Amino acid sequence: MSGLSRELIALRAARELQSGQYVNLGIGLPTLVSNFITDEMGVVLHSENGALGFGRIADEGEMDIDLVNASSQPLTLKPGAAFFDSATAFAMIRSGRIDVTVLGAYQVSENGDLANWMAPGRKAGSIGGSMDLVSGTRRVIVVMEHTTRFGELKIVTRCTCPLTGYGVVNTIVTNLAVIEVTPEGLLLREVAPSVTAEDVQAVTEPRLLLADDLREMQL
Amino acid sequence: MSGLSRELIALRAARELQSGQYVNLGIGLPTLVSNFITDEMGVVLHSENGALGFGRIADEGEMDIDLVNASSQPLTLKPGAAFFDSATAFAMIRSGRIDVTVLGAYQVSENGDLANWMAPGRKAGSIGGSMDLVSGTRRVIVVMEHTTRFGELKIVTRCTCPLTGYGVVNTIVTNLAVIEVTPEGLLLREVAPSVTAEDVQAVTEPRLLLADDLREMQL
Amino acid sequence: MDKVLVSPQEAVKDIQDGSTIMFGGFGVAGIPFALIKALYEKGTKGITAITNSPGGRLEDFDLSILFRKRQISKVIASYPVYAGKINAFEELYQKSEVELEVVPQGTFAERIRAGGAGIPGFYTPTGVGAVAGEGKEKRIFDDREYLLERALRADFALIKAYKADRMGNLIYRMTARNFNPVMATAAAVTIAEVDEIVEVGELDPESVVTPGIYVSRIVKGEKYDVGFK
Amino acid sequence: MDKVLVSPQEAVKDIQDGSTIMFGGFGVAGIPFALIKALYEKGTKGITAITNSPGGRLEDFDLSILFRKRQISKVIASYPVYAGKINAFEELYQKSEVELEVVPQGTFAERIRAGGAGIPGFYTPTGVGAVAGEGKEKRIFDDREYLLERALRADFALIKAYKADRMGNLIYRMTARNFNPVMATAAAVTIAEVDEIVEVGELDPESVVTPGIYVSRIVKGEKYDVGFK
Repeated sequence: MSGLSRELIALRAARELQSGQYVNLGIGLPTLVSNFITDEMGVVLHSENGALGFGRIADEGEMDIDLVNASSQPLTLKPGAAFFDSATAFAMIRSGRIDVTVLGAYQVSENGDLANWMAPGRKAGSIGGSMDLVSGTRRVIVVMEHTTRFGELKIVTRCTCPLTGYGVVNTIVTNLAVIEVTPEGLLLREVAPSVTAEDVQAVTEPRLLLADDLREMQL
Repeated sequence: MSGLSRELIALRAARELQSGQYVNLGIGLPTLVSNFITDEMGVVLHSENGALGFGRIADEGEMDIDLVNASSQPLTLKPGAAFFDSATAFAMIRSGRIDVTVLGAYQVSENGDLANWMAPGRKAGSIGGSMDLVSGTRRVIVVMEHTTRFGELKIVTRCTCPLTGYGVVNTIVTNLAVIEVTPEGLLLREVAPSVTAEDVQAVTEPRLLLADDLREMQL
Repeated sequence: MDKVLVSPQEAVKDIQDGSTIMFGGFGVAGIPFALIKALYEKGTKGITAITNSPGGRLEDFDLSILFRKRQISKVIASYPVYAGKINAFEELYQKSEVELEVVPQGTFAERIRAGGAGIPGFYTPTGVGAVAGEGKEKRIFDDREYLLERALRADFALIKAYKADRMGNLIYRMTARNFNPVMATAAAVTIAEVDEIVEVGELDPESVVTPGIYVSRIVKGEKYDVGFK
Repeated sequence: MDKVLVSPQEAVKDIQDGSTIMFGGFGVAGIPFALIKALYEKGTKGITAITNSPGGRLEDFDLSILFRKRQISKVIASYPVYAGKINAFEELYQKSEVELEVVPQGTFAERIRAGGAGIPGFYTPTGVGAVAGEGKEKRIFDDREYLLERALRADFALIKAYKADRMGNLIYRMTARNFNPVMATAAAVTIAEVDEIVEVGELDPESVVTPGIYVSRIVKGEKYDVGFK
């Protein structure tokens, strides 16, 4: 039961985005989402290192060290892009101009707490832009593998890693499921193909609520 | 005893400026100073409405409504100019990047208090950029007529108009004299041609100290 | 994503009585004349106007027309009155028909910038010991006294730019830039009046001053002969 | 007014032991490689480094070389370590040979911006309830909780731009802009390494990102083949 590939997790997360939205993609898996945003979607991507309007990750021959995302991956640009400095990039975030952010996570808790900056057991961590993003953005989508590669649970009753923000996550997209954080608890909305609700619950610490229209992901 | 014309006051004030300095000119008489700054002086003029590197006031045929100083007078530009917004213009001022500001005044007191925003007897006043300028600029030069056109004294023991800043003025250039504000009091450094120290004292409320090298202005 | 509307009238049609509105411009430069005229025609009343200088230099085109029609009930400004001339604002102010909060210009700019940057308050040295500091909370950092100032935000920002692309990216022209870029960031709805609208991709991404994320509506203004001389 | 110096060595020659230095750049883009190398050669020690990410992606060229030579004793950063790799900073940090203050990136940028804008402190919502807010002074504005944050300033800022004119006006290239413009404003002495120096008048005044007032010294960097892929 491995569920979706990283690419398919990114594709499923991209489906959450709507026309006219300004969207920030975090470091790691979230950057893959940019490969599934078509021009027709009318979504504008924001990068905290100072760009609006970038496209997919650049191919080998297009790379320019001066055009990268926050993960230092080479970018492509779309028409209508704009560059600005880091203070401006975060002024946009803090003031609520970013509609959606897609972030990775070490742990997400039952009430939407997010821990994504300090890896378990490491002495130092990198906060980066994630604390500003969860504080300022209207909707926070977490994309991640449902468990660690050692099988440890990542969707937990209470985070044990240092928090990035409390009660900030709206939606979790994993290789196994799409889960909504609601005032009543975690609501299982979709399961990956050939994955059951029981399979998801088995690797999720808190009790999952089942959506009335629980269904298989359309990819 | 009328002393210098407005143009000559501006010329004398321009002589206070040194190569490499960034200088802001206030509204009114101070803007005339820009006509006496030659390219050789190496002075860069700053305007709080968002320009660095402007030149003299524009002639009739050169006027453009989009290129004006803080007094809405049409400007000319020098090579190496830059435009920016108002928040940036004042970030420069508050952080001490402006070396000298030349301002007008209703009153200046013995200890360098400046009153230049609320005219006597008027219900409303315009603060404009002057409070930021006196707070952030290294050297404040006041240029003004020595008295009002009704003969009221403007260099006073204590200001009666609302203050722009306390203890902020360094130098006063008038139609009659150049006066330095020192910890000991007002020091008369220069008198206008055919004006005596006694003449200046007669229209100055606080007692003036006389500089050891008191001399006639060189224009 | 096309933010271009057909007319200034359409752009201001939902500006209700009692709205707080930022108006760009400084003296004569960078004023959204067409949007002001449309707001005059619409007749919105009880406006709180946040603007550096509430008109008077071009009194048939600037905010003076809104004061004469008594559409503005409060002004937050840095340079409300001029030497040697009574403007339409001051005529009402002398009769106590409009409120005034006068703010040092740098503090005014920074309060708007904070409003657009998600910063609710900040400390500034400007105004300490002067009338602008009276009644303000003071605090000492590193032996120097500062005042606490609060952010300014508005329901609408009416700004003037030189060119826009259809996504709302803006560039300005010389000192007509002034307060327009900061006001663009600090309102729920920013409406930009521009001289020229270009297609997406025609503005250099390095030279965009206001990214489109800040702009909700774009209208092309007319060319005004305001008699500047 | 000509701020161009002949070499990176000359530009850093007065950077004393114990200096606080801001270093521009983010990941791989906008890093002043030539100035870092000159500082490495000079051997200045006891540096407090204020930088978004203290190197590791291009470890033979970025700040990693200063850590390996133990020139840096304290780091204020937002992104000090990477997933799946131990950088030169972290090697020292694990041995407690360097201090670290880790700051949310937006707060980091805003503290530097404040330092360059004469603002000693400001309030931000970022970090409330998280570890970044621990021990910080809190305050409520309009029913929401905020943290008080202090400005950052430095003795020197070592930044990277694309082009400079001789008066110090700067433009940048794409996302190599990042922290360079704000750091340029927040140091007593700002040193800009650029790809190209042009004559005064060659840069468009509308497109200047860092006005020359912020820049003390300019040097032309070499072209580095850092092996980015």
